[in-house]
Amino acid sequence: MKELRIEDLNCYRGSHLVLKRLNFSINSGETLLVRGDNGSGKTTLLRALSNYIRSYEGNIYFDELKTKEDHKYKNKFTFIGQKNSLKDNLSVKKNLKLWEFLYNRKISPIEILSEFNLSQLIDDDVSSLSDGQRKCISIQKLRFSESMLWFLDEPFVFLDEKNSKILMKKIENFNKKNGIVIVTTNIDLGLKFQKEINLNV
Amino acid sequence: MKELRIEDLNCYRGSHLVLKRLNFSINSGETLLVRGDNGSGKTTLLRALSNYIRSYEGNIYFDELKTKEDHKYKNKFTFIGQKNSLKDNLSVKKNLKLWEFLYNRKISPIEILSEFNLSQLIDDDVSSLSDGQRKCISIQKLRFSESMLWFLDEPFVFLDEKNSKILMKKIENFNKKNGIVIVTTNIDLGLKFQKEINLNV
Amino acid sequence: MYFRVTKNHINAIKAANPYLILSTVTAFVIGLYYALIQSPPDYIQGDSMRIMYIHVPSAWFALMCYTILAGSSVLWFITRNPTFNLVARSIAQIGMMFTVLSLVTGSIWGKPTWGVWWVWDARLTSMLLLFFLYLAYIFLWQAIANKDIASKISAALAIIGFINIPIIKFSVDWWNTLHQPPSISKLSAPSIDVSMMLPLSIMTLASLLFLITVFFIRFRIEVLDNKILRVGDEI
Amino acid sequence: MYNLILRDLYLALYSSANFFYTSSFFILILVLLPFIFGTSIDQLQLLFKGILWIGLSLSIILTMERIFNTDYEDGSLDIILQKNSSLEIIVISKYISHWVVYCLPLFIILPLLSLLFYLNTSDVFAIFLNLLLGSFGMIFIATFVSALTLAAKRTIFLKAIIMIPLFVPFVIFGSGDNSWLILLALSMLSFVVSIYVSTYGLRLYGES
Amino acid sequence: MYNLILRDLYLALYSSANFFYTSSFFILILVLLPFIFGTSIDQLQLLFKGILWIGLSLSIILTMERIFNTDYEDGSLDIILQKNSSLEIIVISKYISHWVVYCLPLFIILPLLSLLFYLNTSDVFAIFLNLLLGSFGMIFIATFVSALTLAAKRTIFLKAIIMIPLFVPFVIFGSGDNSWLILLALSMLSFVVSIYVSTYGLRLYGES
Ligand code: HEM
Ligand SMILES: Nc1ncnc2c1ncn2[C@@H]1O[C@H](COP(=O)(O)OP(=O)(O)OP(=O)(O)O)[C@@H](O)[C@H]1O
Ligand SMILES: Nc1ncnc2c1ncn2[C@@H]1O[C@H](COP(=O)(O)OP(=O)(O)OP(=O)(O)O)[C@@H](O)[C@H]1O
Ligand SMILES: [Mg+2]
Ligand SMILES: [Mg+2]
Repeated sequence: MKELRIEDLNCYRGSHLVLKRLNFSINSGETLLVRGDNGSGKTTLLRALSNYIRSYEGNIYFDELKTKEDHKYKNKFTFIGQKNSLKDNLSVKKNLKLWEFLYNRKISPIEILSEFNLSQLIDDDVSSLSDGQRKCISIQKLRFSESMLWFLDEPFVFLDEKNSKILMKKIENFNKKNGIVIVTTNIDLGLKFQKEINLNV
Repeated sequence: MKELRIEDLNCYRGSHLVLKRLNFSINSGETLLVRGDNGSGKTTLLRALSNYIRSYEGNIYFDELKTKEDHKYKNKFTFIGQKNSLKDNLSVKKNLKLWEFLYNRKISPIEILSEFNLSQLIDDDVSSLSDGQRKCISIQKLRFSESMLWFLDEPFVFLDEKNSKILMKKIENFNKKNGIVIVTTNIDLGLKFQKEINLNV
Repeated sequence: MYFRVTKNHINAIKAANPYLILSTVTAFVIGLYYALIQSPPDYIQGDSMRIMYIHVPSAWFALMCYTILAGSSVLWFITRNPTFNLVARSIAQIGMMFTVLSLVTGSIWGKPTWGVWWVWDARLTSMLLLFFLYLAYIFLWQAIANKDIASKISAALAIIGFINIPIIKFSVDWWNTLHQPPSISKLSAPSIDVSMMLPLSIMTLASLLFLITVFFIRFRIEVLDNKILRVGDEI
Repeated sequence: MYNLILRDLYLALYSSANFFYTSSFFILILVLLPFIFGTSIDQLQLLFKGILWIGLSLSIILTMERIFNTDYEDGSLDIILQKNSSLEIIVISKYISHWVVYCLPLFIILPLLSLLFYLNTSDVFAIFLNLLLGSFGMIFIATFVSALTLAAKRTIFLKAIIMIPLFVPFVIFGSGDNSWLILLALSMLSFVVSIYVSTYGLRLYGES
Repeated sequence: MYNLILRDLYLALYSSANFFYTSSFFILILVLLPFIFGTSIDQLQLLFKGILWIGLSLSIILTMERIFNTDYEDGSLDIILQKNSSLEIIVISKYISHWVVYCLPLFIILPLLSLLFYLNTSDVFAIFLNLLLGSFGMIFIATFVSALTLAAKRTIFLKAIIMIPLFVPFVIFGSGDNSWLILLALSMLSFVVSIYVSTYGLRLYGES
């Protein structure tokens, strides 16, 4: 049983205090839904959890270790944000090849694409994909790292109902394997997760 | 009473027939919701309506004129897509100034920003805004052109509940002034509009 | 705890401002009187050498400002006291101005003495590079939106750029160039006539006063812009 | 048209590409010369012209992405296409604004630079005229290549292959003497080609 | 580390024009030299070395956006930072891949070019050694400037202004004779500065 715990987190962006005395914790197998209006700091929170932002006050513990100090923490999470790490002028296949190098892990492109039924796009340029198709591929970065934490920043944006269901299924399966997921959203998706916090005051 | 009418529209993207014998029409004061899965051609449809894509088969009429041939059609519509026409490294104010030049029309920045309660961001760089804040500003391009047609490609994406309501209000007001709106979406937003089509087969 | 700028400091700076301006102007008037009217023309260079009284002080202060800039950047990295950062930023513009002044007066002087406006020798070129370093420092700070990061990064640049200063200072000794070797700033006996020494000293003092005046004005603006005063100390 | 030009100038002024940067770039390139080739005056005069041409071509190549690509990437190009009555006007205002931003600074500091490199007035005038005419032509070429590559993706190599050979005649004739007539002809030719090809590229872009 | 290097090479192979682009540009410039500067052999040999140095500096300046910026813009940099155990390793592999892509070609075509300019083997070797050591140092500098300016967007010229003064020592000693020891020292110095400053820049980037 592992726990991700945030204690009294204060986080500034520029001169502006975005996260204010935030406290919560989640356990293995749970999903936390972070709600909040535009600009309430959802993305900021996930980036702090992912160690990209390190100038926060307060503490973040995972498995009773401070994430800022734990050198192995890098391999324990995957962050999927709005930037989709795809090179527009390359084909989907070549982009997946680049990911293989980045993550140092080989996965067949077909296996990755078929999950969202995108296999026919394998030779297309990324620039010619629709927004939703790009988002689906971006989400598949999850396949490349074997982490216990998923930080998903508005992952349902651009996805249609079918693909949203596929993603929901992925999250549930991950939870069953004791994975911890944090999902942000700014609208009511009608989805039920184990825990929920709201960043609005 | 003006009418936007699509007759037997076929549209290819690459070698792939995306829109297939599409027919519909809308009248002044109405809003059409275009639904469809990822890659079903919603964006393609709006870009064809906006004359960016011109190689389609079939006809698009507005006010009984073929849009492809009507030189004045340019000034009759506004298209808001996913690209938000903002320069990341400039402040919001400077970006609005650029829009003034582009649209050849002066509107006070405060007036534009206050609609979505963003006035305090006026001097911030666009790169430091949150996704939702950027989207709100992008939507305000609607203020710059006095058109009778609004083509909105997934405008609710990234908006929180409050801002979605503001946008809905804008659409309703525009309808009341006889404006025609086409909105695309890939999920069920729970919103009610006068007309709806689905691009899935 | 480190030294903090307070409301009192700012008010003191503000109060001192008119006096500083007054003394700067006075010093310049006296200095220019000696430089242009009182002192004799040089027996080789004639009247053209009078430009020295502007050239030499501005060259010195151009180098000094960069030294302060780099020095306070180092101190800022060590102590994290934001005051040093503000000092660095306030001094940069003045330093750039002195650099431009010494380049311009130097090349005006070069025309009668060397016959050309510019020679590509080490000192002159490295002075030009100094100008670009100032420029880069100022632009870099403006180009980065997050001012916190902007300060750190431009401080790093200022420190790296400091390599240029010894190059400028010693270029005349290291390379055989056209430019005058030090004759005044040699610590032992200055090899220069007293009749020139006097106006030069006054002009140097005047330039220093000018530097201080502008520095305090800029410093005050930077402090107010950056809200580093403690709560309750706002003006 | 004025609006579009004003907008580009405003953009250039406030984003990275302003007058200062461009002129500093040229000065800096030239500053390297004496270090490399020594300070002999004859030598420097000889090099001056050639390096100006190399500098000009590079700065145009360096910045051609900005003619249409940045506007394309953030969607501003859609608005530009929609709000202007003809593609020719768009292309011409891009010529003007791009030239003003990236070439004009060179011409403003040219007198200063030629002082630094000991040139006399008549030489400077000849160089000035050649560079001026050449810069027009090179901007025309850069614009149409930029427009073409908007439409056809994955043409980076193509872009390289097209651009460089087309710049060569300008550099060769430009660094010769008394060649302003040839440069004028070349520029006019490239204007005709460019206006045609650029509008063609912009028309295709919508489809891509 | 190998992975990161391989990835950059793969990316360069399939997407980046600049490999082809810059090297062909400089071949062309060198080939054009006689046209630009006249044809006396002595003259040309003298110019050859200098132009190589200018070419090298410009091609590094021209391509430095690609060291970190493109990866930053599409979010790949996040992954790179996450998946590598230390920032030093990231920086070092960037040195290597960038050098292979943008400098190596110059050294491959160098023998051919020197044939064209009638240089003898020992001269070529001296030039080669100087250029090699200099190119290392210049890559180190470009990398740290690139890392420092990550937070500042679209600033090609700003970067040029920062970098060229730092390139000057390389160019001075590089175009002199028997100066490989100095160049070696300079490169080592810039390595130390660069590794420190680049990691600092990368660490700051997350905050911006
Ligand atoms: C653009 C051209 C010039 C530049 C950039 C320049 C730069 C400098 C610099 C940086 C210094 C300060 C050196 C130090 O403190 O050690 C200096 C001092 C001086 N310069 Fe120039 N200079 C230029 C032209 C000239 C000319 C044409 C002359 C007269 C022939 C001249 C005469 C002097 C003298 C006498 C000093 C004082 C040296 C001393 O005693 O320290 N300079 N110049
Ligand atoms: N780099 C930055 N510099 C300064 N302020 C920033 C920066 N990034 C974000 N902000 C500010 O911090 C606040 C929170 O931003 P964040 O992106 O975390 O919001 P969010 O909850 O993800 O919003 P959205 O629902 O719109 O995505 C916003 O007000 C934003 O303007
Ligand atoms: N430039 C292009 N070249 C070739 N094919 C394209 C191009 N643009 C889009 N397509 C293809 O056309 C189809 C429709 O794309 P479109 O962007 O219209 O979808 P959409 O309905 O807007 O989807 P989404 O909900 O994901 O935004 C997709 O399968 C896409 O791959
Ligand atoms: Mg967000
Ligand atoms: Mg779409």
